[in-house]
Amino acid sequence: GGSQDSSSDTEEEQIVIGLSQEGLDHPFMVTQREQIMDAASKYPNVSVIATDGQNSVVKQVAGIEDMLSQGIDLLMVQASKAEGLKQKLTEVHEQGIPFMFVGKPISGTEAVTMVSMDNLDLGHTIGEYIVEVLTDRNGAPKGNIVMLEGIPGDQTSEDRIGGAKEILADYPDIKIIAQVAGEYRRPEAFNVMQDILQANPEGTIDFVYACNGEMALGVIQALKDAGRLGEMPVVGLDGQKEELDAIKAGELMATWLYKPAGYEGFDAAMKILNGEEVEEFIIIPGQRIDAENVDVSEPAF
Amino acid sequence: MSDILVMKNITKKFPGVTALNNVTFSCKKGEVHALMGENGAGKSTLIKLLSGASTPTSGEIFFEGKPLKAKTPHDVQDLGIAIIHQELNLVPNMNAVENIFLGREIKNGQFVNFKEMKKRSQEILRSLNIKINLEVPVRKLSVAQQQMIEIAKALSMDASFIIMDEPTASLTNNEIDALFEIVCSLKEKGVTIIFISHHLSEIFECADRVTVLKDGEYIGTKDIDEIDESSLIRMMVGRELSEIYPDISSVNKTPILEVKGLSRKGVLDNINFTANKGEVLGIAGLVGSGRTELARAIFGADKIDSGVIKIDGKEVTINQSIDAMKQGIGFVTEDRKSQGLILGLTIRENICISLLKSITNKAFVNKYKEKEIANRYIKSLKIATPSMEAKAVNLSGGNQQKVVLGKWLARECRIIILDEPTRGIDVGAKVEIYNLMRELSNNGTAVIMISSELPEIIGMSDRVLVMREGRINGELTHEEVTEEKILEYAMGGCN
Amino acid sequence: MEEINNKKNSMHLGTYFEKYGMLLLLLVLFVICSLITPVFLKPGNLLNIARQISIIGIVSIGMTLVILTGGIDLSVGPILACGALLVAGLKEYGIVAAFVGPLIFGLCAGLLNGTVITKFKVQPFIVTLGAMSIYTGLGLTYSKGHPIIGTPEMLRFIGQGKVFGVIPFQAILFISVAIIIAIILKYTPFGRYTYAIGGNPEASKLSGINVDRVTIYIYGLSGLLAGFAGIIMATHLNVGEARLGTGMEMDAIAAAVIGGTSLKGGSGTIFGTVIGILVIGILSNLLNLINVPSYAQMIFKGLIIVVATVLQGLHDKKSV
Amino acid sequence: MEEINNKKNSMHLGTYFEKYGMLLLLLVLFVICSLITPVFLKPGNLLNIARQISIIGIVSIGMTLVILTGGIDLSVGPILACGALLVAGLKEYGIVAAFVGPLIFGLCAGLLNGTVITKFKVQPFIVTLGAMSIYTGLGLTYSKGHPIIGTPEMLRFIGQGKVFGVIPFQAILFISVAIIIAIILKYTPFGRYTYAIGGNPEASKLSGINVDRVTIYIYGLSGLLAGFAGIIMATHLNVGEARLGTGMEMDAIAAAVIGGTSLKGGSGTIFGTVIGILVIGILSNLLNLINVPSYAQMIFKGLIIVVATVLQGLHDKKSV
Ligand SMILES: Nc1ncnc2c1ncn2[C@@H]1O[C@H](COP(=O)(O)OP(=O)(O)OP(=O)(O)O)[C@@H](O)[C@H]1O
Ligand SMILES: Nc1ncnc2c1ncn2[C@@H]1O[C@H](COP(=O)(O)OP(=O)(O)OP(=O)(O)O)[C@@H](O)[C@H]1O
Ligand SMILES: [Mg+2]
Ligand SMILES: [Mg+2]
Repeated sequence: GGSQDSSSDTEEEQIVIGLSQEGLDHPFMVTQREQIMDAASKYPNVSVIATDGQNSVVKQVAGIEDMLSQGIDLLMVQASKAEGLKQKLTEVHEQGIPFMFVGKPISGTEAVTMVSMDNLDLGHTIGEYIVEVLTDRNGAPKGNIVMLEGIPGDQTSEDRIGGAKEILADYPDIKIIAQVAGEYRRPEAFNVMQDILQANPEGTIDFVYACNGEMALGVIQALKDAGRLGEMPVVGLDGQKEELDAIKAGELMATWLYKPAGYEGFDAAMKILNGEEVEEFIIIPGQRIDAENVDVSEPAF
Repeated sequence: MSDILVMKNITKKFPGVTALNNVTFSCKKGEVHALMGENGAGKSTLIKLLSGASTPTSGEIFFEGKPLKAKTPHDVQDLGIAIIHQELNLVPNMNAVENIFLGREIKNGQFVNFKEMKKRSQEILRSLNIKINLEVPVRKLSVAQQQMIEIAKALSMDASFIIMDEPTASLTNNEIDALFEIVCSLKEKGVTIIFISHHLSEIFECADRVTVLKDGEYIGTKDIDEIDESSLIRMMVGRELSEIYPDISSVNKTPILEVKGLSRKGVLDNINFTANKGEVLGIAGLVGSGRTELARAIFGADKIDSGVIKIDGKEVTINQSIDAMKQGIGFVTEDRKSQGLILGLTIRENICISLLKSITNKAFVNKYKEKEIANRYIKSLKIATPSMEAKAVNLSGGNQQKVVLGKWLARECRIIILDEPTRGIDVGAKVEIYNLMRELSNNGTAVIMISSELPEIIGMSDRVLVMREGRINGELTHEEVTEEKILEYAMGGCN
Repeated sequence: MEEINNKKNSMHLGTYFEKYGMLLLLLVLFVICSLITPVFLKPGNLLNIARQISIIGIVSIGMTLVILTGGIDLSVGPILACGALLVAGLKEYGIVAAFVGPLIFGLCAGLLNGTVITKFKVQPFIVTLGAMSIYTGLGLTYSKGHPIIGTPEMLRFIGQGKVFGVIPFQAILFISVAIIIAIILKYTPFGRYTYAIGGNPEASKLSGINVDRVTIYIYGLSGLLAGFAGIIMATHLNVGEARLGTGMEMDAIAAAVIGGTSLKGGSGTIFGTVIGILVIGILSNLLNLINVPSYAQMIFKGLIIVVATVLQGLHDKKSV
Repeated sequence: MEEINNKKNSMHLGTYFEKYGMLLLLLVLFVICSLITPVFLKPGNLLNIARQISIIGIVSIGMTLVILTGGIDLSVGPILACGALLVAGLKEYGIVAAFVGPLIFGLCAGLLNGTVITKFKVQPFIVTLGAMSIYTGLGLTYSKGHPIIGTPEMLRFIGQGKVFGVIPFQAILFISVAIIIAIILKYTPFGRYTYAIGGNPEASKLSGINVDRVTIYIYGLSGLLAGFAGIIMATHLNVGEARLGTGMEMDAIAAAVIGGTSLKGGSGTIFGTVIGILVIGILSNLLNLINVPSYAQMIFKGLIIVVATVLQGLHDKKSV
């Protein structure tokens, strides 16, 4: 390793890791960054420089370029606009700088590894869960479900929703009666859910799937507000602290931990820098949290 | 001579107003035709119908024997018609040259030929006998200079038909004379000219015929030889006007405003004068002599570099207009559109805007008082409007000017500075305004009147200050003052 | 003389349209919506809409004031978010702090905007764009990027309360704010100055209006209202978060403009803005009720915003 | 006469500042940056900056034109994104389609914006806000929310090529566009009309300028440039995506305003906008280079945007 212009006469070689995240305005990304910083602080010869793309692929690319200017030995990337970065990452690779993904997987690049959970896979899992719950509830895999997507067009949202829909496609009696955008945000989810509740009177909704935790919390609040809490199961995805509280209170049926991959990612990064072999995709297993295990579970963030 | 323009049975209605009612008007080729009438008579409305920007509610227009089909100002230009509108229509950030040739740039291939345009502009401006800095944006020029640019713009079109809506309202004799020379030479070249003005003398100087409108109705057309001033006034106003200027009757001569050593770099140079209670102090000078700048400096609209302003013998600090107003100073600005009015507000709101605080009742504006005040000035100034709730933007030029006057009269100032107060105001209403000014001064107000109309200065002022290049170049009492003396001080001589 | 009478009538009709044209638009929208889906007219749904528009409605009213002066305030979203964060963040200092803190923050942030705009003569767009970035950064720093959970119990009625068990208290707050500001605009000198400044700042200054001061107050008021909206938002969701106001500035501007406020300043009404916000709110509600897919929603919303503005402007254009 | 001479001198100084004040600001920024970190002046870094600002730079130039007419174009981001999608989506129809398609789309989208604005007399803000929503929805529908991967091999030089092996071709495109538009603005009647319309639309109309037509063309040009920027973006990233342009409109407006363009229309230059975009680009680069945490970056950026605008406006205010 060794950045292009670092002096080599220090005792231990200084190692610089670049961290490029899509944004820093969501607890997931914040926590992941904190984890990486925390892990790095245990190595006196490792420093991490970080940029965030402020939710714009253009800015993220610029951030990566700026880090390259400073000289880095390895690049850790977390992106939602996966495809947009590919070109730049190829360049990084060509410059002989290894890069890896943390937090969100992106296939088809020269990444040394990906350390993350798998949104599409989680989507599948949730699809199966929905089938299971509806079968329990209605005696057969049938029923009306509501899905709240994040920002339309966002990869995470497409995968989380799309994965579930792939599974549900095999069950013609399961109808998606509403699929709307909650922008990943609580107030939007609240409003949208309020409208859906108006359009669908009591007894006509069998399941609500919100593809992130904030939206699940918004949905629950809308249900409370309408006095229809408990009428239908609600699940979220993220496993943020408040979701766990909601599960304890019996308001949320389940959620899946989508853990920041900071520590795991940093370990992999150190391995790469030390020349060790790492797997192509280090999948952090998803974990369902429901009433049974909520008391023994830690929130994702 | 054949009729080049015929407007037949023209009616133009606006919401709440019939601006023109069945007016028929025609114009012969090669004549100078004056269009006269009181404020709000419909003159500008008639002109706008020719500009392509507005269409009559009913009636027909023929130009050179064919129905006028021009839909846009561009089509109108193509017909060889040039129009100088009553309100300034310049692009503030562009310089004089660009404004003069706007829309008709001289091109060199695909590109604008600035050099040629500048040369042509200089020629035209020289013929108008005016010096204008061609490099600065026109917003930095005085109103009069901007007016001259409008004229130059019309002349640059080499039009066969030129319409001028009050081109002289803000000009001094110098420029007016130059303009008339040009008008005469254009006439010789066969150019037809429609000329709108409230200055009767101008009409008799250059017009061949005159048409009078009143309240949107056609009154009549006369050859200029057929009539004299008083019968023209009778046609316009419907009655005889006796004495134009009220008696000079100042008795009280205690100083109220003293200005000492006032300077502002580049525009004002060591100005000293005193204004007394109960007098009308006229300020004369050529265009660009700094009269407006002086008024603005006193009123706190511009920062001054040095100098002292005393009111009632006490030195006062005036940093902004509010300070001046607190001292009882009022200022009727010269450019009503950009500085005087808030065009989107109603007449009532405009008149009351600067005295709102004094008519509040527990934080709320007292509607009754407000309406009463608005009504009072609509009546006393004879503002022609369907209602006090009409927006200022919809008023005729002269009526807008009256609203600005009303706004300041309503404040009952101790010192009132009027910059070109009768700009665009008709003969009849002028008399009312002169009477009002005199009434103010008789009640102890110091009236400072800046004007480019020498007869007005001479007729109204107890004393006249003459400015030249940012300095006060001379002072004349009512007894001494003559046009010649003013011009002498304005153009050169020192006392 | 008949013409003059005619004219009077047509003028009355004109004014009539100007005032009621927007109401008409709203009515048409109402009828269309209830024809499309019967759910729309259910009281529960209408009350939902009332709740949904309240927060953005309050922000839009502040925005309208700013736009009337010829300015714009892009920083309302982050101010709202910071306000919400403060409600949650200050709860341990008592409910007074949690209530007054956001208001003071909003007010000061707005006054600061106004001061920079007037004293340095910078375009409002750029000052508030900068402020947007600054307050977002501050909010994120304060909360470290995490939501701050929980608001004071006693304040929660603000965001969650229902009067007579049905009417959202939020909506009552919104209507009250609208009425108060409308009265100020219409009947006080301050209100008149707001219009005057937007119509012609130069003439206003020369009429003795303290243009700078009024402008600063207006931005302060906009900030204050955004801070107040933040309190409602936080108590409604029982959480404070740095991104709560994202995108709100655009919605607020859109509401004002649909309601007939000119971005050039000097003309517009609170009444119009309320209609504007209703149009947006009803529209979103309808699209959700009839389950329009989210991509198509975007297309529809865009279209209808433009069409609504065209329609409400038509009478205006005719009279010119 | 001395005063008059004085005036002339001070005017010359004023014009001088007006022209070079912004360059000075840039120079100061340069010096500060290179003092703060030596990395800044490395040719590689400077070339990076040049690349980073090119796409947004081209969009900003279109935006400047629109702002000069007194309008605004919020739809540039989605137009760019749709353009990028088309490059990737049309590749099977050949490189001509992939190149011309986005341009035609951008042009038509812009012309449509302009037409609605002028023919229905709707405020540009609301029309382009609606358009923003519509084009985003269209882009998402077209791509079904997924990125479209891959652009024609032969077009890739546009976004990835380097002249002499080092200078990004993008930057050369940006500079060329800037020069061409600057020449058009300065030396052609069309350019003069752009300023005139923004400065005084009424006077422009009365001077025989076809205000509507020029306005429509200007929006068309803005759309065209956004579409062109989309081509660069797509070939640079080798992908098309419906959200590539998110937030771009604000950056473009900020660049224009920092560069001295007035949102009231009628004054501003392409040169200024180039400086504005450089200021923003250098600033982001610096903050990244010296590793400022991202929340603090937001605060800094907001502050510096405002400060830069204050500084570049100072001389202007003095001369008024
Ligand atoms: N756009 C408009 N809307 C409503 N009323 C209008 C409009 N334009 C003009 N008017 C009215 O039409 C009448 C005629 O106005 P016009 O401007 O033609 O008068 P004028 O003869 O030119 O007067 P002045 O000597 O004051 O310039 C006035 O009463 C004016 O208020
Ligand atoms: N804002 C400004 N910036 C630069 N120069 C100005 C500005 N305003 C006026 N001037 C110049 O100052 C000089 C004095 O103008 P001012 O308007 O005071 O003249 P005036 O005596 O009132 O004549 P007028 O009859 O034109 O009103 C003129 O040469 C004018 O061009
Ligand atoms: Mg007139
Ligand atoms: Mg003057």
